[in-house]
Amino acid sequence: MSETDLLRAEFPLLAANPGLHYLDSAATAQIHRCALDAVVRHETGCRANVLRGSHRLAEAADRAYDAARTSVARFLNVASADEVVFCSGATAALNLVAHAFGATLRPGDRVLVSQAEHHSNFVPWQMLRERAGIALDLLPVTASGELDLAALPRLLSPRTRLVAVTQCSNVSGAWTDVAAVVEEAHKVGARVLLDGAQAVQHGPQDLRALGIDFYAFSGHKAFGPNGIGVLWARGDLLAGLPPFLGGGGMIDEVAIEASSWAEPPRRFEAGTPPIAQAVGLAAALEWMGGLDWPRLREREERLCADLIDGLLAVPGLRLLGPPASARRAPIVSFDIAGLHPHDVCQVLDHHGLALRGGHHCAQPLLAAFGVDACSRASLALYNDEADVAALVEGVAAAVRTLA
Amino acid sequence: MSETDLLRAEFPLLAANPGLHYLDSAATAQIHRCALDAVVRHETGCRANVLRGSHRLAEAADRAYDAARTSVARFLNVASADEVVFCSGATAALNLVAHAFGATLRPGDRVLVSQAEHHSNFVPWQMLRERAGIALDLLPVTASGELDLAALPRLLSPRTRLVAVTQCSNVSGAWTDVAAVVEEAHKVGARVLLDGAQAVQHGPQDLRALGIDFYAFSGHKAFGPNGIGVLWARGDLLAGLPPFLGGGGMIDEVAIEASSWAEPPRRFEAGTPPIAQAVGLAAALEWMGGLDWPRLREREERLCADLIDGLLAVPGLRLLGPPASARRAPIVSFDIAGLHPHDVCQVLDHHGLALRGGHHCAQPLLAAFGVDACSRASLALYNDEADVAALVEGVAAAVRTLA
Amino acid sequence: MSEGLDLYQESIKQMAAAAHGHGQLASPDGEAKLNNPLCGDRVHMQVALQGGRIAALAHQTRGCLLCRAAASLLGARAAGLDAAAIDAATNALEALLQEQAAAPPEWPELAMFRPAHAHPSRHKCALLPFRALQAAVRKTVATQTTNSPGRTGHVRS
Amino acid sequence: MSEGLDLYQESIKQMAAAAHGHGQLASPDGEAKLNNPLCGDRVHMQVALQGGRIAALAHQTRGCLLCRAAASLLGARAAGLDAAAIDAATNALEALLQEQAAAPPEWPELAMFRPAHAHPSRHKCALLPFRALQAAVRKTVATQTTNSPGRTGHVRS
Ligand SMILES: Cc1ncc(COP(=O)(O)O)c(C=O)c1O
Ligand SMILES: Cc1ncc(COP(=O)(O)O)c(C=O)c1O
Repeated sequence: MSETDLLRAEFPLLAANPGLHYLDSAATAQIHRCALDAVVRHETGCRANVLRGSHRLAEAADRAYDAARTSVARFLNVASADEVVFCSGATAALNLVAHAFGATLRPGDRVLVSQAEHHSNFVPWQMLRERAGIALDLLPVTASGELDLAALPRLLSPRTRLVAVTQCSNVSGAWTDVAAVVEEAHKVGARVLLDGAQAVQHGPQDLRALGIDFYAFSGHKAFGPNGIGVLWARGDLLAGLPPFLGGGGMIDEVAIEASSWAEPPRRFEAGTPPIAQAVGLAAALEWMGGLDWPRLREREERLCADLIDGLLAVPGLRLLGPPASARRAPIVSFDIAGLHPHDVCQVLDHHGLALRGGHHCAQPLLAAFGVDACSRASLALYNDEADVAALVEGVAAAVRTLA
Repeated sequence: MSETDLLRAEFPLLAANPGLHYLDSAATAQIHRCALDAVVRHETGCRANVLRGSHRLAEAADRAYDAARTSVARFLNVASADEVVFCSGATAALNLVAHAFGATLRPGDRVLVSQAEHHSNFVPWQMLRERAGIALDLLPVTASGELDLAALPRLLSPRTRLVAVTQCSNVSGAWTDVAAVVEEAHKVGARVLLDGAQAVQHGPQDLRALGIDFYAFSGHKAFGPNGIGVLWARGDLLAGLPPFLGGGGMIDEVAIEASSWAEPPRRFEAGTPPIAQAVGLAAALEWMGGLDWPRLREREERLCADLIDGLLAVPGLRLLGPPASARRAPIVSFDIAGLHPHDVCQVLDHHGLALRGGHHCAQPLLAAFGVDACSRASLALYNDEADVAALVEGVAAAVRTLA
Repeated sequence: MSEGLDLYQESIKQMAAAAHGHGQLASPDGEAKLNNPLCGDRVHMQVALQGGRIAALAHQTRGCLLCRAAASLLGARAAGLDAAAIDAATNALEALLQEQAAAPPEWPELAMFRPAHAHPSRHKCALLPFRALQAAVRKTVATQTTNSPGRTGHVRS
Repeated sequence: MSEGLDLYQESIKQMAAAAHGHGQLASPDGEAKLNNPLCGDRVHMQVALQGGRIAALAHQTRGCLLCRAAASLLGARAAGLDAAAIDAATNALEALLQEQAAAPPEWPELAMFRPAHAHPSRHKCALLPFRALQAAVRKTVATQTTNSPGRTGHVRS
């Protein structure tokens, strides 16, 4: 068996569907066996609420939940597990920042987002603008969908409090030059929030090296369970933010007249957290931490280049993203003149190829590309040459079927 | 095997721990086998993002997610599955109301909560008061912790827009006379939000009969997965509310200048929802829907009465809640003069009894009882006479150990 | 040919390509814009009514083949029908998609959408133009009823 | 006896019951209030310092036996110690709870908390009075250093 076959065998859904070409990992990556096993083991072995109950199950649940925080901190290479806030997903994490950090902004303060953002890192800032009277600035994209960093200096001002950008576009696959963003943003005293949703399935992160202030991602895109996500923020920053949601677990003391708040991270985790999901996510991240990423990344990049080459041979096909030669993630979006992506993806599904067609929750970026919808193939570590070949052949078949 | 033994066998954790007396279901109920199986089946059989992808897995995931909504609607006996909003838990659901409905309130409007509320139905309203300049009124409790409904009429005013109360206290076990609350509240035009977190593990609900406007509960207290909860609201009401969180899936159209919102329920479900957890919750609720509830409830009530009788024989023990003769849920909190609940629960754990000692996220209610913390035993359908006997004996042993 | 994917029969492709009714009316009595937020499909439907019946119809449709075929079918067939007939056709299409019901005798062309039964995510694509026409007609009737001097006729604005 | 639960040895119970240092100082130099929001335990610790050493200490403690025993132990033993010694004792207790380290020779009584090693949820209970004392001493030293005319002495306010 090839290395990829061995990898696929560790993903129950892929193992059970040998004929499936799963090319929709940017929407949801398949769950690794160890993550599912960890959820089941937790729910059948030490299911209890956290928040320091003193019976054995509760202690075991507390321990498992704390350990999950430590695993996340290790995966992100951050200073302390106390900087890790568990949420229900990347969207919840981004909204948390828009509310908690947003509450520290004043009318006239500015937030800069890019036109490449997923709706989850765009709409919360539009809503903050309505709520708080801040101004929202837009970093444009280049013709290939990359952030136009040349425009950054003139879009930043001393009133810019936050630059919120994606680490990797879920449509174009373009990686952001984070160091350049951080350097410019910090010059004017703005914080940097990085939406890591698309980055985490391509390997562990080194947030300390990136020098950012906030980071968000989802478990289901990191081979972990659904219903869990992470907000990371620098400890000093987190300590100064008010809570977002109110409820059990986030308080210091509740009195009828007023309440006071717990220290981070609990201040930002109101209610019973997704405990089993945190444990499952930790298992996935620990597993990822043990892989040979330089090799895997090299293979992902090669497959991506092959895929782009193969697709560009299809008449009328336009690539929506940087060329194969660019530093890019294996997310390949395309438009075929005269064919609608729903129809294209429907035919591809018929050939065992799971792709997604639509606006991919990135309407501003699609507007920049001049399309309403597109087809997207996204590769992860379990994809191989056979998937790429099947897709190139499948697209040709779709053109024949639909023409 | 007794009926309860058969039931216990359906709960993997209880089946694996025959010596355990699990009396902490008010914090987290154990997960039913069918719910866990449904999660695993979903994650290994049709894991994909929802939001109408057209490949087969995505269609299967959409179907499963829609079906879960229908199961919840059936469990709650509500008019339409479109009134069911999936959240990460009861706390998230309550905060959603505090933000979305809260956004429709004006300074000077009033919200009435009770002193029996869990922090999750108390703190969000304190936070709304700070945010929106509303007034917060407090419905007092009687000496046994029941809502003092005699005080209700004078606490309501034409400015009262919402009455937010628990259906069942997580400390005292008192059931709220919902009909009386609804009648008075609707007289002044106020909406009624019912916190059903503690009610759902005691059987299916009939929200139409209750006549309320909002309902919230968590999956992990209904024998379902962790990380999932439900907000139900009347369709006409939901249609008029602005969204709370922004992101993928909740939009109609995103443009750079402004965005517009999807119809309910999606308007309130930003980002990838907890799909597998919704499917697991649906399995648990369908299972519950097939049980003989009059019988189960009768047994829960009998066990509760026996437990209260047994405990009251312990010198210095005080029951924090209505007497056994009252209409109450099998949640039995108590204080033993001179002994701290942490110590009591620690000794009980040593005897295989899983109870929780602390403030149970209900500091206002505990203040009304004049204590900082208490011990709580909570019974669910898998508890039996042996659990009750062991607890009565265990408490006596704790007194001996700690005296 | 469709290589075994009967969703894309020639009849669907031809109907979509024909784009009957594509365009805009000079002076519509009413219109409706509907979109499917999950996929970005959009239909802008305009109608002119005469005595409660569709005198003219035009649409601008951006969407997949199913959506465009459905819009085109309406462009070809909806003239002369009243609100009740449009509702009946919409219900028939829904039944056909959801329960594989047969196409009604008045609308044999609906049969071309039957293979979509197996693809629930596509039902909305085919239904969108029908719903847009329903909305446009309903709005127009409502306005004309309120604005008209009597209930028996109406004045073009 | 403890019926096999060695957490509740007589030494712990007696130490808690003795409640050494329970009460309030008439004129404390500094104080700290700490609580454990997860369980509601509270310690209000007051100190008087003399030349950087604890001259007097009083506490009001609401909590479990472990918390009260720890507060009482400090009430009995902390007089005469400086900030460094209190820090060392706190670290020793933490190591004993977390890694089953031995009690240091200066604080043999800490051994009574060793059985709590097996119960992580209770570690904070025993540590709370120590942390409160650390905070009270640290705050007092900081204030006295800033307020004092020179760095060698201090003026009672
Ligand atoms: C770039 C990006 N940001 C944010 C999100 C939102 O993640 P989730 O839907 O898991 O909350 C996604 C995925 O949908 C994404 O691709
Ligand atoms: C009465 C009540 N309301 C709300 C909650 C909050 O539920 P969750 O923590 O699952 O969000 C709880 C349980 O903790 C509860 O008992």
